[in-house]
Amino acid sequence: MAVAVSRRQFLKVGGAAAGTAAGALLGLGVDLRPKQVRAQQLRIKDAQVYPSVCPYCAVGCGTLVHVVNGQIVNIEGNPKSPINKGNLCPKGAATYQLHVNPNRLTKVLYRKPYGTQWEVVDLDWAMDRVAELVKKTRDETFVETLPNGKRVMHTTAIYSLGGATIDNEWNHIHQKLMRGLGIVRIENQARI
Amino acid sequence: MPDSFFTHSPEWRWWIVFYFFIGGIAGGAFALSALLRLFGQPGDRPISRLGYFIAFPGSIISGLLLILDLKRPERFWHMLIQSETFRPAFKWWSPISVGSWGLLAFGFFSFLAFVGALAEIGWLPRGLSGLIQGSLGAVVNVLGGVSGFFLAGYTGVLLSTTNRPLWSDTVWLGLLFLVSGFSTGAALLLLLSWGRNTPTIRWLKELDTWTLVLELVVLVILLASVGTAVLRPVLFNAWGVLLLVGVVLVGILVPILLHFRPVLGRLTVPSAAVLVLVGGFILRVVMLLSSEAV
Amino acid sequence: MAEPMGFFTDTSVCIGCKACEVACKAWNQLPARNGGKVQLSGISYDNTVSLSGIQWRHVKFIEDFAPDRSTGRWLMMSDVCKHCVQAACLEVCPTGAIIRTEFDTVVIQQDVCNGCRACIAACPFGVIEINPETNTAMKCTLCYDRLQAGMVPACAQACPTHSIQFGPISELRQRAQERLEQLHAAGVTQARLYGHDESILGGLNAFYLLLDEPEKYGLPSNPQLPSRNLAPSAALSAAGAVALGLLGLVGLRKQRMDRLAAEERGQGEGSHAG
Amino acid sequence: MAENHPVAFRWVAEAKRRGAKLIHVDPRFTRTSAMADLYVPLRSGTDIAFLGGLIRYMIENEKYFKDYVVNYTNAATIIRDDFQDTEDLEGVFSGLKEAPQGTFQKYVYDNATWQYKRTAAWDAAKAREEALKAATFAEMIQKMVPPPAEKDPTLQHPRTVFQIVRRHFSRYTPEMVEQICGTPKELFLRVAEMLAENSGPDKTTTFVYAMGWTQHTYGVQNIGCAALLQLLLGNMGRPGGGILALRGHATIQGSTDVPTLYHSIQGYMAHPDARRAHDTLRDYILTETRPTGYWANLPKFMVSYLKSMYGDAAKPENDFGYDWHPKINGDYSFMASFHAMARGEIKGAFFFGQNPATSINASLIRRALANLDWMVVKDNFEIETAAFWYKSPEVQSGELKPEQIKTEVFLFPSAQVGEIEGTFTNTQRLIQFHEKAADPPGDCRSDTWFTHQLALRLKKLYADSTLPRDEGFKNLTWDYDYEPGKYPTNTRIQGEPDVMKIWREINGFKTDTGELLKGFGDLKDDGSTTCASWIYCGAYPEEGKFLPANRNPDPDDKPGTHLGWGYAWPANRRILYNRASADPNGNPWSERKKLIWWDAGQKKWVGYDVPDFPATKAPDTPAKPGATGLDAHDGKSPFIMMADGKGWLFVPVGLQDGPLPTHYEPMESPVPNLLYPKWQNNPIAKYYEHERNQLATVGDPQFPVVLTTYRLTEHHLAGGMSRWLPWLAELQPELFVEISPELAAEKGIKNLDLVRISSKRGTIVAKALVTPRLRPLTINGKTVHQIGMPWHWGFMGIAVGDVVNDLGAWVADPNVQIHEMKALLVNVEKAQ
Repeated sequence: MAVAVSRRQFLKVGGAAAGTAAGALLGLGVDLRPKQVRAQQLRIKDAQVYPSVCPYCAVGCGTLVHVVNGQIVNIEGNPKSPINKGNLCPKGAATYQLHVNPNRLTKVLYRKPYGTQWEVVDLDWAMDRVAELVKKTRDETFVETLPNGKRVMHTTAIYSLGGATIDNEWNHIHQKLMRGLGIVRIENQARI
Repeated sequence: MPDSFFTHSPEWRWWIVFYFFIGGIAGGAFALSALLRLFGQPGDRPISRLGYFIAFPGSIISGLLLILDLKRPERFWHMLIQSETFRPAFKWWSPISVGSWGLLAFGFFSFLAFVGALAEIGWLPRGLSGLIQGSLGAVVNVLGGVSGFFLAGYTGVLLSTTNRPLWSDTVWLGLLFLVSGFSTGAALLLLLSWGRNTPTIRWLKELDTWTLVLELVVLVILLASVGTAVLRPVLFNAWGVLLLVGVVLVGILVPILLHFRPVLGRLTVPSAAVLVLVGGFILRVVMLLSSEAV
Repeated sequence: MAEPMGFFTDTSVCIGCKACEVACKAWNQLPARNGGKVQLSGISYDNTVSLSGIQWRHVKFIEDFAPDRSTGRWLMMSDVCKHCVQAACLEVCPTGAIIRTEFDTVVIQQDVCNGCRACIAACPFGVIEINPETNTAMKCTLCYDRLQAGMVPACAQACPTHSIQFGPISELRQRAQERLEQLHAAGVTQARLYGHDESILGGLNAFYLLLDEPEKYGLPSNPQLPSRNLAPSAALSAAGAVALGLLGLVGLRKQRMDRLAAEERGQGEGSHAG
Repeated sequence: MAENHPVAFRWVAEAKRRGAKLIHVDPRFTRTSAMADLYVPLRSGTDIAFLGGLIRYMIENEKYFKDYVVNYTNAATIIRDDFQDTEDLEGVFSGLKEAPQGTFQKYVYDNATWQYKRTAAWDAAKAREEALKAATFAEMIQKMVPPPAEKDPTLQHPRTVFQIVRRHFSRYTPEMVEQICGTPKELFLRVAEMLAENSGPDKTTTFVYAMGWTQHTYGVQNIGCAALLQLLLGNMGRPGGGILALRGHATIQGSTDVPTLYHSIQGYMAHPDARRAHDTLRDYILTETRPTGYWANLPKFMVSYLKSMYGDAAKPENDFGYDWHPKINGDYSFMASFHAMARGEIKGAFFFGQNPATSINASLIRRALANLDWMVVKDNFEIETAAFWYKSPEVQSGELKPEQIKTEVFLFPSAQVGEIEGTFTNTQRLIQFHEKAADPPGDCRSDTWFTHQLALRLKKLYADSTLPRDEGFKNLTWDYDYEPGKYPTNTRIQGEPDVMKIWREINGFKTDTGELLKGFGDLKDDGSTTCASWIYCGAYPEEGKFLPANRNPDPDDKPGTHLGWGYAWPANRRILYNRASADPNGNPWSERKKLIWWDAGQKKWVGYDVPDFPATKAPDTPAKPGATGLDAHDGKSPFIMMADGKGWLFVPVGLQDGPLPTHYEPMESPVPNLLYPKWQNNPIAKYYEHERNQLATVGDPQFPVVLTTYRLTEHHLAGGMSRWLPWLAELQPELFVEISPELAAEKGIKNLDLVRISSKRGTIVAKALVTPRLRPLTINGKTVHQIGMPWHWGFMGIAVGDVVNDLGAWVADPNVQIHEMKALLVNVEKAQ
């Protein structure tokens, strides 16, 4: 408060000291009216807050996701996190647009063999179809033993790629499903 | 680098160029009419009426141009009335604020004068001619004349009261625009009274010539006051050429020459008037857009 | 009235990550230029190019290398509205849209601004521009809404290296002085503060530690208020108006003299007809 | 670091404010360089020469941390007499032999001669035979314990590791460093001096690296070389020390721990492999278990893992289902798999949040995709991989036609982090839980939902099979559905699995009572425990207590290890091998650098971190001769995972390409190998032969410029999470190539000109960014130009540009099959 007063005093002194007519005018030209206070609506005032983690690099910055009426309205750094203390990089700061983005897909797209365009298909149908294809390819290419007699119980004709951006829980059940089926070409970003 | 080069352009472009030009003419024309009314002869009246007929539409067009230039034209009234409290908004140290009131005032007086002029020629009840005659007329003319001068000149002051290149690097722009407004106002009056040769016309011609001389002097002082550090990036280019050819040569020197050497016969006066108007327009163009281009 | 608050931007630790730019846009829901589809500027790593109505934080990149690379610096600076104590924009705003808040910051009220752009021309730092979505003048609000809720502005919260520091001005000035002394002691003699005291526009509530001349960072060395020109400019115009009036009067007087002279000569031809 | 991990750099900035010195070694002057006290340029791909020079400097000038080196490393250990170093064989180690078929290599090493010299004769093959007869796994391991290694604590014996290291690096003089790396000698020496000054009892130095070190055909050796240097300087296991990997994906660590990688199963156990002695569970255990050190517990980890796979069907009598578990039989890594796909050997593929259509030698990858019968892409946006069949450059140029591509393509929209609950493991091994904030829109689903639903469908499809080969899958436990009545009610999404049930399986529990395990110490090898991932065991020690969701940071003042924030594997230890933070007697090396220490009163290790050491094992505990596990180590052996408890300067097992790092040139190099002219490249580097995968020759005049690739702060990887975001797209909107003013002048290129960059594999176009931040280097008297390109772009999204990885080659490090995008040869010319 003391500072505020002294700053305004400075202006008065500055105005008077200028001396010349122009200087006096200049001093008066500065708005000396009392500062205005205007209530601002904080858009996350009534939001629910969910602690989260930034999905980009492996630093693991803590974030806070603000939700109003079931919609994500803001994502920012979590000041409590000892990793980032509320800081984010530009990617982390843009996480909101990863969620709320007109370019985002919301339907399953399907392209027939030799097709020339995407079709929107039903999620359940697509899941059933993928399961069928996995079974078909696995059954056609499964190897129990190698010519040298070694038991391998695998297929190398199906390839699964990805995982470094996806939850540990997924990595676990996915590699389990793949290995359970004998699918051994399992890879993710760690190698590239 | 001069300090004015770290700023952003307000993008005051063609709407504003036309506003400054037309406002200048309207203000100048009214001021001339007021002079004729207050200090002239009854014989000066037709020309002064012409001035009123120019001034009022000019003020309307000016207002429209100004509103059109706003990014939120529907909020033009925020210039005059505080939108939160509905009290008048007036900041004497803000040229736009003062200018808005000035334009409003000018519009008001030029409207009165316009009505008075219509009454004088019989299009409206004769009684209304009192608006430009007698003591009421004197009041209208004094206040309207002052606001006309204001309208012609504040536009330059407005530009100087910024931090933009060229504009804020001189304090002579207001004067320049004022003089130019006066000369273009006179030129338009001359143009519209083409073919007549009355003492009023001769007075106008004379006045316009000296105003042009004054304009040239002010322009030179202005450029000198700006300094080469600013002039180099702003005017040492096509804009500068346009200023020299369009304003100094075409808009000032040739009309002055024509005044002393009426080589075009009957066409001399209107030609000179047209050139002055063209020069006045180019002056606004160069002064606004050369800075905008930085 | 709360204590004056502001930013101290220490460019010596700015890593040019642009987190401030995005955090600002995210919080204030500002759009990307042309939906993000823009061209490479070719100005180092700066592709947002300048502050604007939709760019309230802008990181500048200055590559400063000797041709033989014997010396080389890559200067970075996160620019923002200076929230001047003597604010040019506030001064010229005709509608009262621009206000000074209880935090001594300068805010444009979006429901008042009518887009006249006087503030744009007035700002000595090129901070303000029209936001093409709202058609009103916009700039940093120093997160007025967050301040009122006791939160840190979005950019300062995001900044990973404490280049952008937020706090009470008095405290920031002290911190800046200490940092300056630390840098001077470490031999960084070029380091200087900008806007930390009253010498620039009564003090900038967003002030800087720079590692070179202000001009190198695109900052005016001696920014001033536009009103410095108001009085002289208005006075000259008024004088001009008087002069023109007198010129007219002289003409009229001459005319009258001429007419009287003519009448004296007894030549009554009316020249006033029409 | 400031470029790609700005928030991690926060702590570097903090350290700098407290007086720390920052050195940045990089071919390019980056945003990190801008913050550094010393920027050191070098030619891309010459890091081992540089680090080797530092190692030589530390040894020759006696700047190494003697107490640490003698006690905590294998410096004193004596190596077998028949070991031959690169100094003896002009660039290779003993054991080099022709590679067998199908390894994509010319040579491989046999590491027999790299072993420790034992104090008594030992026949491993015979021991194995004996072990196979043992009744229990513990007995088996017992029989595999070798006699102790010979040592010379004075380090004088010429075959001690220390003397071998000294001799190995004797060629790496500052002059040699200057000639190979192009780094001025004075600058190099300043780095050496600063490192030496900032290491020791009172100070530590840390090394931070990312892909600049890993993406080379000797990537692992780059890291190994830094480890060697750090061990010499005594900077491992101590606060402020270590080697920090800046990893690029939110849970790239987790997806390596819980591995969606072909070569390993949970917790860094080798994948059962038909090429190795893994025929039965006992074979596997004998082959993979290190009898001394903590890895002696591998049988417990493995059996508990098999129990997590096959549940009650996994019994001692069926080797816990080991025979159902698939085995690998080759290199199935990223490049090898696309090589197979290019040959038409792969029919179906899944791509989860990964975008191979912009990856290494991307044109070849996109052509390979057209060989698939079907592919599933799961992503947030329509990424290049999903759109390859109509939008790729090959389709644009008419080489591929959609009507001729048979691939059936599915593009499933994904839920994003705020729309799912789950955990990520960050680069510090810290597992953190993120909550679900809102439902995803439309048909967007979590990947967990996808895999769970796919598994349920497959289970149904195979339910009636009686084929023996389907038996394993039928026995695969799959119990992730919420218990009745427990499904969340505030969501419209149905069919999500219960994340906590997944964690039950990962953490493990007692098979009889179902009680959650408190830590990996509870694991058994008799089938009484089940645990998918031994290293994650203890993260969920009891119902209602899920440690990755812990959010209790330390107060501002101390101690700063934040043990209450998230959960770091193993056992919530924040610094690995932290026993080394105390001296051999258990006291902190210095007050400044204390972390854990021996409290003689309490008779246990105490401090700020969870000790990475048996909690009550005193420093003066002697090693038990012939014992297995940690009993084989004395109380002064911090490196508990290593067989001898020591940090390995010399690496007898685990590395394919030599026990010590050696400088070789990248597969594409403008200059010959000055160090060992006979061996230009890593002799056992991988090369995946294909007509579209040709390499430039050494000093190829057609491709004279070195290209290094990198990432920018403003984008993420191939752009799948950034190029579609307007806020990020506008920050770096277009592909560019960074060119020095010198090269630009030579080629007549101006800033923003379009430039054509071509390698032996492909040609792309980019805008020129002419910048003094790049500089030509003088390499052995020859001027070598380096250019840099960020590789984020592709042909989809808001910010589009050519795919830089089109220029890349399928060559790989032999240990981990990482590629070499950091040093390629290209040509640069103006495009118009």
